[in-house]
Amino acid sequence: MRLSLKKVAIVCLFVFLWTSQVLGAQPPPLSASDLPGDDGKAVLLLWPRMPYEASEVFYVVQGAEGPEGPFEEIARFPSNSRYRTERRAPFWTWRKGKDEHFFVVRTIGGRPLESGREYYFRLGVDLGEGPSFGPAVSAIPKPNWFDFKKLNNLIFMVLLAGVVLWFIGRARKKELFLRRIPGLDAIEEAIGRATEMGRPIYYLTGRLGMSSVSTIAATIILRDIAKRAAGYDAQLKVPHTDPVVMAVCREVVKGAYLEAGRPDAYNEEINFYVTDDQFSYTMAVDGMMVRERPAAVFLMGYYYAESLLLAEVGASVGAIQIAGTDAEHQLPFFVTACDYTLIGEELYAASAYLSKEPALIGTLRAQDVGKAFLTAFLVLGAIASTIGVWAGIEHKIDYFLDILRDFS
Amino acid sequence: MRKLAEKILSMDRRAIYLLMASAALLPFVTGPLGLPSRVSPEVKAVYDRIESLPEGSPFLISMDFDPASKPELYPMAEALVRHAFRKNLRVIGMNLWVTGSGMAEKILSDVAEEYGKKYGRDYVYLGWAPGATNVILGLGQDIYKTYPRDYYGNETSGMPVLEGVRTLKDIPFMVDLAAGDPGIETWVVYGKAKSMAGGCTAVIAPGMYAFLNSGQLVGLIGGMRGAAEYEALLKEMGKATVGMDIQSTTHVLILGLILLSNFAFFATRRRR
Amino acid sequence: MSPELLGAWVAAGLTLAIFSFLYKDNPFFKFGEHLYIGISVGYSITLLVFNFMIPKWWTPLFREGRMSLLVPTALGLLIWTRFFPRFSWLSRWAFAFVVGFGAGIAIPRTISNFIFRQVESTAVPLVSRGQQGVSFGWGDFSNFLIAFGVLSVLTYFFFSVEHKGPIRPLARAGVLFLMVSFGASFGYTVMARVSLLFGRMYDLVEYSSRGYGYATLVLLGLMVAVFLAQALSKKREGG
Amino acid sequence: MFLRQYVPMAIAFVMGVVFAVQYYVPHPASEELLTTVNDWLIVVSGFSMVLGLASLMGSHWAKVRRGVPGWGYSLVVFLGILGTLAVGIASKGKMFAGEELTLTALGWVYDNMLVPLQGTVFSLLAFFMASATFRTFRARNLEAGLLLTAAFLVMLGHVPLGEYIWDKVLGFLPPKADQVMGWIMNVPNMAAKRGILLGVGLGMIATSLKIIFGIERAYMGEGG
Repeated sequence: MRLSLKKVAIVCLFVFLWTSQVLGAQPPPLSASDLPGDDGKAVLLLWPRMPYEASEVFYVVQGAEGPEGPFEEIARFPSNSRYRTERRAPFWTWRKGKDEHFFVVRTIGGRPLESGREYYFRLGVDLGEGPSFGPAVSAIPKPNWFDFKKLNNLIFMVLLAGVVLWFIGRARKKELFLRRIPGLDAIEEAIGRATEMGRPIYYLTGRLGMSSVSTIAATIILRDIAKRAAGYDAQLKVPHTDPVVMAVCREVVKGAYLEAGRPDAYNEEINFYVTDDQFSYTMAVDGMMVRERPAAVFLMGYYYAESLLLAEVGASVGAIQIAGTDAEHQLPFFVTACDYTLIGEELYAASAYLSKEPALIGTLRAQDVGKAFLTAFLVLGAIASTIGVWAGIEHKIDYFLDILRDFS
Repeated sequence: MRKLAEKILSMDRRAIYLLMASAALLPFVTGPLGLPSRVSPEVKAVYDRIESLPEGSPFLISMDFDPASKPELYPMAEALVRHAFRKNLRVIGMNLWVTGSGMAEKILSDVAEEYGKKYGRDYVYLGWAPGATNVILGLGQDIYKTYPRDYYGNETSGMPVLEGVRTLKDIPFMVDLAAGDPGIETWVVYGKAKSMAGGCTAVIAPGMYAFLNSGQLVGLIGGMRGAAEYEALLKEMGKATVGMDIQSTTHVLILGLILLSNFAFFATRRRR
Repeated sequence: MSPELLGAWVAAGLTLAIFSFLYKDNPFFKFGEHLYIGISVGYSITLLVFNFMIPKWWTPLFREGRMSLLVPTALGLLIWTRFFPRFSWLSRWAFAFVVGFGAGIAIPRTISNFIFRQVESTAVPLVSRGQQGVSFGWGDFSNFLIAFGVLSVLTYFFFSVEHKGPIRPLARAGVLFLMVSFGASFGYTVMARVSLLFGRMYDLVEYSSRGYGYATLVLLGLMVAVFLAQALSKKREGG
Repeated sequence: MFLRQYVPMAIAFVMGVVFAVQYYVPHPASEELLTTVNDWLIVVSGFSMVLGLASLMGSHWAKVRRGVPGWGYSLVVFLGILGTLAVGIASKGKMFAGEELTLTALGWVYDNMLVPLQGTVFSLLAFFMASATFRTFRARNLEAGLLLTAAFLVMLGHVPLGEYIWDKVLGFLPPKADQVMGWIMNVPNMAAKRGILLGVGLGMIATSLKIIFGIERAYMGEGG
């Protein structure tokens, strides 16, 4: 083996350069400042990336309550970690990158930082033989009046508020379009059939009181059905479980019969009280349905476990059943036992459609705008993040995805 | 054939009730079936999270249910508290459903007695308070203002079990056991828990998967099956494991009924 | 009779009284159900007094003199004006306070947890990058299905345009996703209901043992006898 | 009009705006405000609970007084309330007493009356469910068929006996019953629930906004 002096010299030079750089590793310059957007109990430390960083080389962060110390160790971590990219923060408050390290100090020696007090910090580099420290720097944590990380949340709220108010205002001026709900088309058919067969129509408003949105929707739909029933001269029956709802429904049905030009056909007994007890009510209504074999049954409003008992009996007597509820747990029963089911929000939409109430229609339109926006964002977001992975530019896609991310 | 099918379809509902009662009583007659349930990743995640907590960490368990869901959530709560005591965690119990207070108290004191844990040092029962949303919000601000006194009327500040705990943020892990509203969703929206898992009745479990997928819940124990899986992980066969036998017989009965009614339905329809 | 034994008889009797509803609606059931309402209200009042009114209101306000509690006390009294129809409009002030606060705290937290967190975990990459480069596996397919499902369900609940053209198949897919989820919910619900049944059956079986004086069996026999006698007398009347 | 209508609307507006904005303000003063008002509201909730309980008692009392059919059952309700209250006061609202942790009278009522009654009322649903399933769960169209299939698979994967049957009958398939169930729950079910959740979330925000701006006034009660 021939070893030229020149080669040895070059190797020696490299070894020397490497060791001098590592052994003489100077800690990077540290900067300390108040962490923005908090309650004033944290300090943000930043320092640049150094060439000697590796998983065996450690950074040590120390803090003290006075310039002279005593300095206490706060954290110790591999020097190739805690780059700016690793912090979950939106692009509008935080620059991501691997050129700088960060550390958020909240306690020194287990004691939480207090706002308005000056604290001192220093950074050390440890190559395995104990750390060597740079000079200490200081910062005073201060409370802030706005958390910019939540800016997107605030903007979303303000925009949504604007959209809701704007659409309600517009709905007051002119009629806004709402699509027809398929279940509503079936109403006509069901009432027609009941008239033909000479059997009654049952209408149930659910088990909640007038304070519930679903009960209100149910009374609005009742108005429409009562009007048609009056026109066809069909027999309507509304068994009740809440006296207040019954009182409201009496007014609603009376008004509907008047509107249909059939005040003579109106009868106080269309709405009648059964009992407020859940299962007794259900059994009583089931008994009536078995005896009278209604041709159509409407189950609108909020239901609990009685839903399956009611829908089951209605189906077994061969009635056309149309249900509408926002009680998610009861939907499976309605869907399987009824001919049409208004699912969740469809119930509200149906009531808005029938009542033409500007506040209802406007809200529905505003929510649609919200849904359209979310839908568009979802599509673009999924495509963008797929491209991001494909092309290896995930961090660039974050500029887009951050818009609807939660940073609280 | 068609007649038979029609007869089947118009079977009296009380006949089905009788079948159901028989299926439910069957395991009491035959003895345990001894079939194991496989552990799902959702339940394992809760178990692993508790395993990973260092000894002495505070652990909050909110038992938001009432006697109507006792068979599902009582064994679940017992299993979780047992696990926490085994790991020597400091257990903080509370509840938001007024009629569940008695059960929550019983679970904590029974399991604590079993493990020789001392009240005030190893565990505390904060009890029930009205205004669920406000209670949860309040815990995120200051536990001692929301619960100045525990269930037994002792002052909470200065209790060794609560040392170092000022808000929910100081509690590394919590589990909410819920039978409805207020429950997991309320905790997700208003709580500032660092890390949280849910246990719930089977009725609401399917809706919780959205929070599980987004990481707002680290794990989910659903219904009696979930409780039985947790008992299996603890290697402690409790009431949920016993109950799975009834689940087996009744589920198979209902599956059979579905098949039967659909066959009968299509048999009668085809002829028409 | 020891309290425990008496307890077993009472519990078995009440359980059977409620179960008798499966035969038909009857006085035993009605008694049990109303007793249940009464006890749960009584229990709630007891807890309200001993776990709330005394330790968190009376003692701090009147014994320790925490004057800041006067504000909620005033609000609470305003709510109680509902008991007096002439002044009940005053309760609106208190309700406005409570409801306004609730609406205010709900908005940003709902945005953060029901909207942002959900959107973020749906808009995820539909391919994954591994050692062999970019691939499309089962997990990615599931992610695709999730994104598509969320999208189509949102489309189904869209009321501003008719379900025509390209929206129609999307809304239709939304319905199918909803159906699968309703089916899954149903499957889970069966388990919940059976669990409750197990709880009651377990106790009934336990109470039918000798140690409890065969409570379940005796009470069940009595109840059946009553129903039989009733049915017979009805028959006689009718015949 | 001013006191009955505008004052409450103004209160709701101010409270709503202040506490919506509070979320974005991390300053200790803002946190202190939230803590204080929130504490008040816990006390207020206690007062409003009395309202709910009292109205329930009132409706039963009215039945007893008027002697409507079945008034005897309303008397049973009162019996339950008064009896429980009496033992509750005697037991100071606790389930257990003394060093030995013996069951108090309240604990006895809770364990032997409330727990079985409530548990049984809800366990009736197991029976109703079985019969409803039998009578209505038919694959009459694609939607119902899909619902049924999902329910069937979830139920099968949910119980040990179901898993056992799957292993015996469909054991040659790579996924096990519990894995199929897990996938249904985590993927299609989750997607639908999330879609619903987004809609519900928007609805909740819209309702809250309407309360703040005085468009939604149902909380004011009748005539509001």
